[in-house]
Amino acid sequence: MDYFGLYNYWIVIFLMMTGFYIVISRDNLIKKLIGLNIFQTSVFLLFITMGKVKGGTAPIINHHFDTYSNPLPHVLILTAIVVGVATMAVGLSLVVRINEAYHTIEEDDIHLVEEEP
Amino acid sequence: MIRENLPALQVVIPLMAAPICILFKNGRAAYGIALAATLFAFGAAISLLTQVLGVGPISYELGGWAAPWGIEYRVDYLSGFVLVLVSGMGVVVQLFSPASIKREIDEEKHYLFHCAFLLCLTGLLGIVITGDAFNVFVFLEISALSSYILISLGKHRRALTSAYQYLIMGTIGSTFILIGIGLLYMMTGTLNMADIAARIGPVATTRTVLAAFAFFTVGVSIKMALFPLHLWLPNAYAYAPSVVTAFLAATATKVAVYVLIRFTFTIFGEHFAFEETPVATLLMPLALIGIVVASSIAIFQKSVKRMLAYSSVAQIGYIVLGVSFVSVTGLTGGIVHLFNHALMKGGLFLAVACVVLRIGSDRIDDFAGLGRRMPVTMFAFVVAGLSMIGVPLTVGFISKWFLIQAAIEKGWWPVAALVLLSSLLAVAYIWRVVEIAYFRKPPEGEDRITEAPVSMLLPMGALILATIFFGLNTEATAGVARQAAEYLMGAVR
Amino acid sequence: MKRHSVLRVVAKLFLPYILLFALYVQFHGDFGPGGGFQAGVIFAAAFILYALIFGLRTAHKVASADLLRILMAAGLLLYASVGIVTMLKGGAYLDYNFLRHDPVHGQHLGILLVELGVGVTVAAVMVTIFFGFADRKNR
Amino acid sequence: MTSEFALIAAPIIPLAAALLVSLSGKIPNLRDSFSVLAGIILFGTVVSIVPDIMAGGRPAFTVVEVMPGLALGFLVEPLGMLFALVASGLWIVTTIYAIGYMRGHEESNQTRFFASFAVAIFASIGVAFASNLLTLFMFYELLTLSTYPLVTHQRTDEAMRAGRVYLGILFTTSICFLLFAVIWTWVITGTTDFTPGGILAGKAEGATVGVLLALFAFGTGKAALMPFHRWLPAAMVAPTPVSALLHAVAVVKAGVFTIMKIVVYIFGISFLASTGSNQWLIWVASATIVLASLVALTKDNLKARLAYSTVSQLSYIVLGAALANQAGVVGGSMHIAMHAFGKITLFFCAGAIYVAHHKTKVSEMNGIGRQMPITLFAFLIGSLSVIGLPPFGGSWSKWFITMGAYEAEQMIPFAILMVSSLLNVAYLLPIVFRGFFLAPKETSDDGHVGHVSDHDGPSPGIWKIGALREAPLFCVLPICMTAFGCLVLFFYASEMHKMLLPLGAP
Repeated sequence: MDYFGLYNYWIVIFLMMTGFYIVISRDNLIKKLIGLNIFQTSVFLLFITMGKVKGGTAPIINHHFDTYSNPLPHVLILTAIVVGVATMAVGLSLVVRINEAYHTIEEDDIHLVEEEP
Repeated sequence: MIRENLPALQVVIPLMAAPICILFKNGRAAYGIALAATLFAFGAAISLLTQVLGVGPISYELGGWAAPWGIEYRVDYLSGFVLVLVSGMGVVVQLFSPASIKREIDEEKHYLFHCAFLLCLTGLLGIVITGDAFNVFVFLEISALSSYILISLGKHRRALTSAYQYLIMGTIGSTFILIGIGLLYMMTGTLNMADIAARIGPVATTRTVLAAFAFFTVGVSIKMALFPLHLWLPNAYAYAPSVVTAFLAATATKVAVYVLIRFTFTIFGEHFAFEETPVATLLMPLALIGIVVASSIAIFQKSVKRMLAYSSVAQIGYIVLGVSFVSVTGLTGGIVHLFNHALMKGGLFLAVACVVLRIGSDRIDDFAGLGRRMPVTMFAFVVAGLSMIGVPLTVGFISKWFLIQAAIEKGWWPVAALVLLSSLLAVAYIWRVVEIAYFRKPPEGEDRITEAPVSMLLPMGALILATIFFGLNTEATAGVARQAAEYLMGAVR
Repeated sequence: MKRHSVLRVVAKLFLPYILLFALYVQFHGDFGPGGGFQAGVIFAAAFILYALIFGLRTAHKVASADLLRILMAAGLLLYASVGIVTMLKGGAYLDYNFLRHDPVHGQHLGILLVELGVGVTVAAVMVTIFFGFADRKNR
Repeated sequence: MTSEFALIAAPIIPLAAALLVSLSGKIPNLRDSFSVLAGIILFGTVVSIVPDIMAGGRPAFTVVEVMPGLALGFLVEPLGMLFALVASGLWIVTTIYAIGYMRGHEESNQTRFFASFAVAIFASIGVAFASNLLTLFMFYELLTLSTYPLVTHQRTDEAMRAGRVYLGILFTTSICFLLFAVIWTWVITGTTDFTPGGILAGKAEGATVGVLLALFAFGTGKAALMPFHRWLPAAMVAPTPVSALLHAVAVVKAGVFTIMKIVVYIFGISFLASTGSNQWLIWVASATIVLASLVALTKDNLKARLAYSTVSQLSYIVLGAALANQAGVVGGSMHIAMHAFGKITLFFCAGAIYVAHHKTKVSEMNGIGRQMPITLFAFLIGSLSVIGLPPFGGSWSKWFITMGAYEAEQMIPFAILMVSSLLNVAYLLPIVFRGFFLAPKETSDDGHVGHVSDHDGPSPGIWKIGALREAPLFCVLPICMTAFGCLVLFFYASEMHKMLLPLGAP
């Protein structure tokens, strides 16, 4: 099997797991969000990868070329990126307000604050 | 003209109303707009459902592009049914909201509340109506993002951490769904649900499709808070503003269940989903464990909202249980419970919202003596609570009837027994509140607590009446649900 | 930043071109790569650069929070109302063929308006997000 | 008035009464007259159906079809007719008694009490006239709910605990077993209608029948079959009119009625007898009869003793049903009425003694007959009827059940019935004996008992004629009526027998 030929997918999986690991393991709320972002971005790569056609160019009609990459995944990913940006904006603004309310963005410290009466 | 464009308008009207709310930047004007848009959505949903019942599923091509290329909006029995549920709950919650948010949300944020509410409604309606797999993801995120905002509007600072927690979990869930959709697209080259279903046959046994299904199932399980992926839910429900809790509890998780049903039955097909993969053997135990564990946890909660939140986790278990029977009766039970649970849980949360309005707390101990001070509210709580238990004359009974019937048909006695036993757990947690409200003496100096305003009692009363009405006349619920189930199971195609 | 003359000069020099490029990406979207999303972000980038160099107060003079709010809503409304107009003209939602007498012109006009709506909203939202974080300390 | 119209009116009357009672809460006299009036109208309505039933008519009425083939409907047949007659007839008496008791005892929340009472009767009428299992189940649960406020009427911790036991056992059994059995029956047969001859014949066989019967029998927690009888003694904390209603009229009778109805109209007695699945139920019922009687002997609290006596007597009816032959079924059904009159008399007396003298223990009853001769005489009549001695109603039903045991060749249950009657004598008659023949202990001349604390002073409305200290008139009158009823039933038993005979038809 040609495992190495599919190296894009290995990268996707590596990034995905990296991001996921960060989300789970980090205490810092901002770092969590960064992990989440990496996680989402890996999925964008997955989509882009599957849209690639070997030897194809950008999908703009031009009589010099007859093979084009699939444009649809790009369009989808554009939407997904927007979603990602929006998520990040909401997430970060929540963190800002958490910081204002608790004066910390470390999860453990927040728990400590909450346990106080 | 309106009639043939109704599927698009169903989503577009609430979507357009949201920026108009922003334009006005005024709580009252925003309320008027939001209410009008929600009412329109409700009317549209009812009209669509009647059309579907009359002439069969409706298809609408967005932008005039034919189905596999363009985005298709598709209303069949199930989606019509869920549309009515979601928009109907929207109307009830909107009617209920003014007095409640006045106390729980700052005045200058009211227009934002209405805007986020409309966006959330748009997202939920969009998920249900679209026939395009990627569109599901987009609408899922619209509704999710707006619900994070809605939750973070809560007064307590823990609302922020809850919203954050929900954001992390929710984003992971929807990204998983996105991966699933991507892998499906990879194998079939199309995003139209019907088209995927038609083309998935030859590649169904590939590892890619299996992976797609796995990612999708896990993602959607997070979204619908299936045990043990429910951890985000109790906090989010407990600290969100009361009306938001009522709306989300009644609709958001239900729509996630809709997505599960839609994907497993329409796209993957029940043969693939439940025979080729071990999903059935996984979903059912999780559902059952969820029912028992979450109900038990609910008994020990100090906050009524949290208690009801755990009860929601358990009730999701019932719905998923119905789905995992993979029989017409079971699926009917699941779909009916989806509707019924929305009614009764909405009613319960609205009742709690009334209480919070008057006493500013949802701790169980603070409910003491409310049976006398707020008789209408507590009566509503009791009726909806009885429905949760599954007492006859209420909708909860109808759901249980179908679920148990499905279990008996399959000969799965322990499942039937467990469903019945879990009703007793519901008795325990509901009755705890009732006892305190009716039998415990209120603390001194609480005489000024009065009944909630009529503007809140009426919508809540409507829900409670519906709980009883649909418990007696199941034509509109169980009838449509059975049609939807038969359609999904391919009995009539 | 008042003392960083180099930055101020370079920024002033760049800003028109960034804005121009944004407009190019916006209106060339019909024929080549581009469109409202990208254009909106580029436009917002120019504005954010301006705010970084010349200070928030000056930036607010150019675009007040109210203006941004209105633009945000207006862009989305423009998008949605194009769909409504096509409906009124007898087509499906967003079926641009019905915008003009012949479908080709209709498609042209339709995509232009829709992308304009997207561009305006994206730019306004991006700037609003920036302000949302940057203004936080002033409160 | 046609019997269909009467059938529709019957459930509405108590419901309307509940509404009127709660609206007129501020004017006690008006409120209480509403209660009594509704009772009389209801009884008249129910009686008006009787001739039709005797003539073989079966008036029916469907309210709403919940699901296809699953309706909410009413149908009158002899067994339901009997139960409705008992429930509505005794409602009048109990209401009158309750007015006297509640006022004499200055209880709080009387409006809620009478309203709940009316709702409970509504539920009982619904149970009696239910045309299918679903309807029956609905009203069964409504009955549980509507009596909960009555059981917890006093709002003390003890009442709350009792309320939990009450609700816990009745809900657990009905939801876990009864509902299960109902749905199972529906899945097997596709119907839940009560049909003469049963609906299970040919559809179920072997172990299924036995399991179903077990689910039905234990699921009907109100029948207080051991080991699910605990709720009944626990519910004794309620005011006495409630005990009278629960233990004689509505709740427990609804339980045994349900079992009887299911045996006759769901299983069909010939089918049940032919499968032999009823054997175990015969033994459980017999065991309950003896065990509960033995427990009753050990109880010093009068109401607790009567409660265990009720547990024992209810199993007579279950035994009659389990015998699954004509004599057993008819006898069991008759016992519903006979025991109702006997036991309600006993409870009324217990209540009257409490109102007049605040005595609850058997050991305190010495000499009470000298102060309350009417009450204690009625107590004697009730006891004799429960024991089953002529010329009182109880003798007939016991006679038929014993006949049934003999016909079914069940000699050990036959013997148990005999022994049980002796036990009844042993736990009931000593009370009468103490009351009439023993000298009062440590009481002063005016009948004041030393240790009662709260309600020490004489309650309002008590008769004082010389040494007599009877309960209020409103209490004594109903006692006389029911005691007289025990006697009357002995002579009218043949009418009842004639009406019930179709039940045993194969």
